[in-house]
Amino acid sequence: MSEPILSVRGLKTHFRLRTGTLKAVDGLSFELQAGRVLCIVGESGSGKSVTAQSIMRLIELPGRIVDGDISFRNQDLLALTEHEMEDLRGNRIGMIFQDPMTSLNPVFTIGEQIVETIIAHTGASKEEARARAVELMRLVGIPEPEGRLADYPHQFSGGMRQRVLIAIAIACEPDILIADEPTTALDVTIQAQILRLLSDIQKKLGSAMILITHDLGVVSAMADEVLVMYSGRMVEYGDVKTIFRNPRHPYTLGLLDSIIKLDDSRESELRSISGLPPIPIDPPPGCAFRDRCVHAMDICGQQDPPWVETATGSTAVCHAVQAEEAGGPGAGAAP
Amino acid sequence: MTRFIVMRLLTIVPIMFGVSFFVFILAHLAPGDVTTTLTGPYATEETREQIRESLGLNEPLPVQYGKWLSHILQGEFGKSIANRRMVAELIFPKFANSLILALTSAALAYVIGLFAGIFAASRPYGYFDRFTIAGTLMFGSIPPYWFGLLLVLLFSLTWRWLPATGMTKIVGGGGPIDVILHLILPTIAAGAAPAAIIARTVRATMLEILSQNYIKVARAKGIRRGVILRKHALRNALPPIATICGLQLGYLLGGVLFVEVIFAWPGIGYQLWQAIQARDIPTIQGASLIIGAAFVLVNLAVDVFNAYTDPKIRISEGVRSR
Amino acid sequence: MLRSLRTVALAGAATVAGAALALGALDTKPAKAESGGTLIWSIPAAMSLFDPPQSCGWLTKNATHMIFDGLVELELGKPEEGWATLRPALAESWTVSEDGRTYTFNLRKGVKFHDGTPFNAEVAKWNYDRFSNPDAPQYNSVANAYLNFYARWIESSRVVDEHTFEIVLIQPHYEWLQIGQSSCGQPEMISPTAWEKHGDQDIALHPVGTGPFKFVEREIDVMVVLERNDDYYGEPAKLDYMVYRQITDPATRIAALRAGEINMVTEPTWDEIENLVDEGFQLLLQPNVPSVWYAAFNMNHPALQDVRVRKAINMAIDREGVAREVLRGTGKAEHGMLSAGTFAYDPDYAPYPYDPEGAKALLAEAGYGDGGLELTFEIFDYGWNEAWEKWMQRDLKKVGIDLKLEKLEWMTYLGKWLQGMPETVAMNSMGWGWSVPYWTAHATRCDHHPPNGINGGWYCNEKVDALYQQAIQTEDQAEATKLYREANRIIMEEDVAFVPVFSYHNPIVLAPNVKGFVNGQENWYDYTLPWVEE
Amino acid sequence: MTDAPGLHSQSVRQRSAAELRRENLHIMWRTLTLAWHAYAKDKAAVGALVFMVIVVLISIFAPWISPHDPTEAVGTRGGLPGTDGLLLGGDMDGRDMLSRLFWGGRVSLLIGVVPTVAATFIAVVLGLFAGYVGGWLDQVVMRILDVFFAFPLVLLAIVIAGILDPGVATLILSITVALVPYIARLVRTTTVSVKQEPYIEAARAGGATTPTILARYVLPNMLAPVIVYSTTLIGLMMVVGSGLSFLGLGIQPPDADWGTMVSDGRAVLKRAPHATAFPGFIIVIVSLAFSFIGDGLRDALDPRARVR
Repeated sequence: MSEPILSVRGLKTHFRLRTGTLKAVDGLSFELQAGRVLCIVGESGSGKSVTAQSIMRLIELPGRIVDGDISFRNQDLLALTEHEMEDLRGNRIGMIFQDPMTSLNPVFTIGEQIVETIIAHTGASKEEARARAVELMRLVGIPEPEGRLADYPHQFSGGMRQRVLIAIAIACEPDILIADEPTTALDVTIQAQILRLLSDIQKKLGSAMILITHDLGVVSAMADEVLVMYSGRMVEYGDVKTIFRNPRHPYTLGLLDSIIKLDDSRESELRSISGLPPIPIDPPPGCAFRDRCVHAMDICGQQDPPWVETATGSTAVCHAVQAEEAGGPGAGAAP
Repeated sequence: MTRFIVMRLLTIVPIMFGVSFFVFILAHLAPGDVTTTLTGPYATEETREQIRESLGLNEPLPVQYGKWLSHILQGEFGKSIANRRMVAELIFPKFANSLILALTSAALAYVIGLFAGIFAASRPYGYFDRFTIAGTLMFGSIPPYWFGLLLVLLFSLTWRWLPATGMTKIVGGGGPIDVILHLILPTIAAGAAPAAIIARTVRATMLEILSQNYIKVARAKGIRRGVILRKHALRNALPPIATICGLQLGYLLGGVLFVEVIFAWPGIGYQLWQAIQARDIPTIQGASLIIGAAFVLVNLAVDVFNAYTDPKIRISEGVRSR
Repeated sequence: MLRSLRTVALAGAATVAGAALALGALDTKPAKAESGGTLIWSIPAAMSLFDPPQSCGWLTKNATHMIFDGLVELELGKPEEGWATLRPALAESWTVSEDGRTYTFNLRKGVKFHDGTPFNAEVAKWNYDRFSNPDAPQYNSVANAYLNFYARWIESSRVVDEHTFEIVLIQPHYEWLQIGQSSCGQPEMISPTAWEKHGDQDIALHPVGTGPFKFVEREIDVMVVLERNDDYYGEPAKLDYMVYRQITDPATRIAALRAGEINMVTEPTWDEIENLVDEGFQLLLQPNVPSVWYAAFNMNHPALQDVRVRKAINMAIDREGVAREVLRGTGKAEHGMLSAGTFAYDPDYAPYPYDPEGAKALLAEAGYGDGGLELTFEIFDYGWNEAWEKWMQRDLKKVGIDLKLEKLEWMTYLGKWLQGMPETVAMNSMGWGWSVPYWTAHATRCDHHPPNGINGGWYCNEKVDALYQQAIQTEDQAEATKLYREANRIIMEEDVAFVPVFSYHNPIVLAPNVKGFVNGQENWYDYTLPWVEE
Repeated sequence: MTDAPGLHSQSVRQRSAAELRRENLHIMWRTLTLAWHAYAKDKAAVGALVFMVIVVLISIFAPWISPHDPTEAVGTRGGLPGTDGLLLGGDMDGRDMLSRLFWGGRVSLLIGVVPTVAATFIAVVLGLFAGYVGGWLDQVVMRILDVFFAFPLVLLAIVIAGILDPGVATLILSITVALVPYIARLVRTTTVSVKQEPYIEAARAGGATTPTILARYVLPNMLAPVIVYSTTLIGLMMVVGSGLSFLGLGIQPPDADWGTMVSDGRAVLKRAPHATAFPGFIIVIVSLAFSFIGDGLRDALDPRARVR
């Protein structure tokens, strides 16, 4: 494989709250190849969005990236000045957020908000930027774009707004497109349209994409690689086919069960994950999933789980998987 | 937009009506009787009664109110009972004096409040922010009559830089420069609390707005931090900022009584206070009404401004598209 | 002149256009001789109307008696004399008839009002008719009300010739002429021509008199400016201008004085006096002020019906303590209602030396041995932080009386005060007096119960009334003094109707460059005497 | 924590009133416990609370712990701290500063807290209905408040002080009246914005009645900013109250609150600066404490601030 366009190593993003340190992302590593789609999956609060924002360096106090490195085209993003980073954002890395209703500034016109990005990064004239904006709006499927440049966000529906946001994110044909649950807030019918649009654009531009979602259906449709997160940590990472066919981590397994169950309508084995994920404020050592895990062992509460390169080619972070790979007792995760 | 302004202008009518009504009621409810100063301690009840009669104070309140209102509507404020001056002649110059002080104090409060608030919000929980919070609390809770005196003690008495009282020098004064010199200390004293309040509001509003999604989007677009602050955030913070600024200006226009007392500034607040003390009903009513009107007008201006800056209202008619 | 200056100040500041127009207009000449300058006094409250018979109050009198003259006036330039006596003003001389009823005034010739019109007997009668003759066209019922205490004695007046004016009283009254030297209602002469011109209402805005100062301008609740009348018939004033600047806040007044923005302050607190004197300011005191600060008992109050309680309260007050601690040399303990500014005053009269034990014993006799007596004391908001009333509160607490101070804003207070005390109120406070001893009658006469007078404590003793009646008909002051002292003794020792506490020596603090100022035996001063070196 | 309460609305409809009440109580209790836990982790807020508890205790027990009678002159007038055995010196009448500060807290806290609480209560009711019901009622209520905004407070205070007897009660009443419009406006604005939140719509769609929506969804979401605002007002009100006393409308001698002590001390500013400095300092510290408490409360009451 060629050199990854983005590689994240040991990323830790912590929030120092009055109530303690929230370890929103605590040791995350992955790579993204050009033109590929990486899906990050996990429940709310598992640190997916924080990961995305860490890559963009959008984390604000009291949050801070405390450790790790993020390299984009062999460039250490964490070493860049804020100005250099600003030049990169929206230019080489574009981002789409989950709530289109609140992601547009209500007091500026749609046109102004697209044009602004173009001018900031290309130094184009107003007219050029405007022309480009029209082109972009057409590209993302907004009808009669010329007439709608002067409209304000409140005159747009949710789906249309998300299209505008996509237009903004791809305005400079970025190398990486990060989409943070881009369809969560939309109607189901619109969701499919937007995902198709994203997929089309990603292919057209040849960008790499990080798609954050909790919808495994989306993952199976879009992803090349999958990264499963739980409580700020990676639990499993690998090729989408591998993971879907052969999930190793008990959590991934649970996640997949909950959709497979619908497909199979197998009512015999209702395996949903009981309980709630812990909020990782000053978490104790050990595996965060252990309280909900059917395979929990004593060691899970004592030591952080190890990274295990599984035989199937994925990476799982689990004592049980390690034991299993080593052929020891207590293995029983696989069907 | 025009429709909005017209509608808003129409709401002034009931407000001013309400203000006039309450002013009237309270002025007449106030205990103590103007005839005690008008006739002195040896007057017989007959004489007092006669005076009340001649001033129309014996008529039923609704009749008095009706008469007063119809005079006001004709621009007639009546005559001061206590000193025989025409009320208009008495209060308009005082209001002008208050206006001068209010405008300088408001300007000071706006500049300090806005800059401190924005800067504090741009680096939340930093040193400057903490400093600002402490400062706003302190200036918000310093009794103004003490603060004013402290300023006088330092700047007028110890260092002898600035005059301590009044609006002009009594002997040989009165030029613009003289007035400006006399303005400085009262301006600081009157502007301190509004500055603190504005700073606090601006900071809170900016923090709230900076946590909005569209700010994050703007950052993700690669817009420079300063531009985000100045353009995206500030523009959205304008309505609440304008509202608080308007409120403070209205409060200052009402004559900051304590500052006017401490600096012997001949303003409308002090005039009203004196009129209240003399139970000079026409003056009380006139001064209260002008203060109320100023407040209402400032509020109107703020509302129109906010409507103008809010595309939802501005675009509500006309362009409403597709 | 000055008026234009002030207008320019406003316009200038508002437009920041008209530059230094203002300066130089009031170019006071460099002081060579002992004259000139501008005296600026910070007055603590608003002045009343500038129409003498309709005006009321010490403050206002300070300005009006400079603009206007009466037939006679108080001699306020001789502070060494015990009390202020009358001296000629518009009347060069006067005589009182044998029966004490007819006063004949020989008027000064060639006197002109500030508007140039002459003063004569016709004018004098016109002015007296304005407040005493209901049939006169210029009659003003308010003026009559104010001057009631003076006008009620007048039977008739007439013009004898151009320069002779005669007033006949309904009964002999040897203090009548000096009673007119009160501040609330002033029988001083205004110009009938000005009155014709401006009308009975607006004349107050256009004061035209014959006095040593002319009215320049009055900015309501801000200041009053007078300038010297160079055509004054008497000894002309030395000051060029007299300015009364209203500064309500006591601390601000002192600041303004220190900053040199005013040069005269009255009623400073003891603390400020000591500092100011240290800093080189002049302090003038006047021990013979014709007023006493007192609390009046409500004779209708259930607990106060017992004279022992009233007496005990008088014994429980440490008056010397008030003089020493509250007034700090700016006042003196008083035990009677006769003030030091009157001829009947007895400086040695002290029936109530501080005696808390005696007071306790008396209270025990009256049934309050274990305390439990709760009394309401209505007081008014005044510049010195209610210091002496608080002192009373403390002293009474020591003998088991819980004195509740009820502080009221002045106008509310005045309204209540004039109505007399309801049974729920035990005492109220006041500081007042005239330069004649007859004043006490106003606070004690049976026929002066509200609403017909200011006897708000409902005191009544016909024996006392008879003594007053006799006193005013006695020409010999030594004889009258005996009568007044007897009345005072009955009021204070037999009936115990008041708690006189102290007299205030009207401290005046002046800038070092104010010269020749005299703190006369009144609450208003003779501004023709001082000058300001500049 | 972040899931909207509206998600529960489906089931709300089917419960009986009693169950609902019980459930409400339970939710309230749980919210309170959670809030307290969140609050307890904020050191500054806890410190401020402890400080205020001490201040309140001192005020309550002032009669027993004051070294001297606060109305009795026990030292030199304006004596500096340390003289005459007085820790904080004497005031301009020679009364013990320390004892007066102890006693002054009673009145100061009263005129700071009571009007604020009362006005908040009234304003919440007014603002909530105006903001939620909207339309005609909203217009009327807000315009009436506008009238009060435009109104000189002093006039109001004098009239109230004249009709009633002057004193602390009067002071409290006039400040309360003056405060209502300010808080009501905030309540109304917040209510209007909360009203537009999707979970309100969901609750309404789920058949929840207006009182339920107001009590269960609008009120809790609106309360946090209002409580924070009100808490910061307390310090300010202690000053406003003293201002009215300064005008002769409030506290009756020889009682004093801290603000009046500052005002009275002006007379001896040069000789005895401590007479104004100590009470002034206390006012600032107490307002600071209230502000910290307000911050802590916001964090505790606002779930977003708690977890974000």
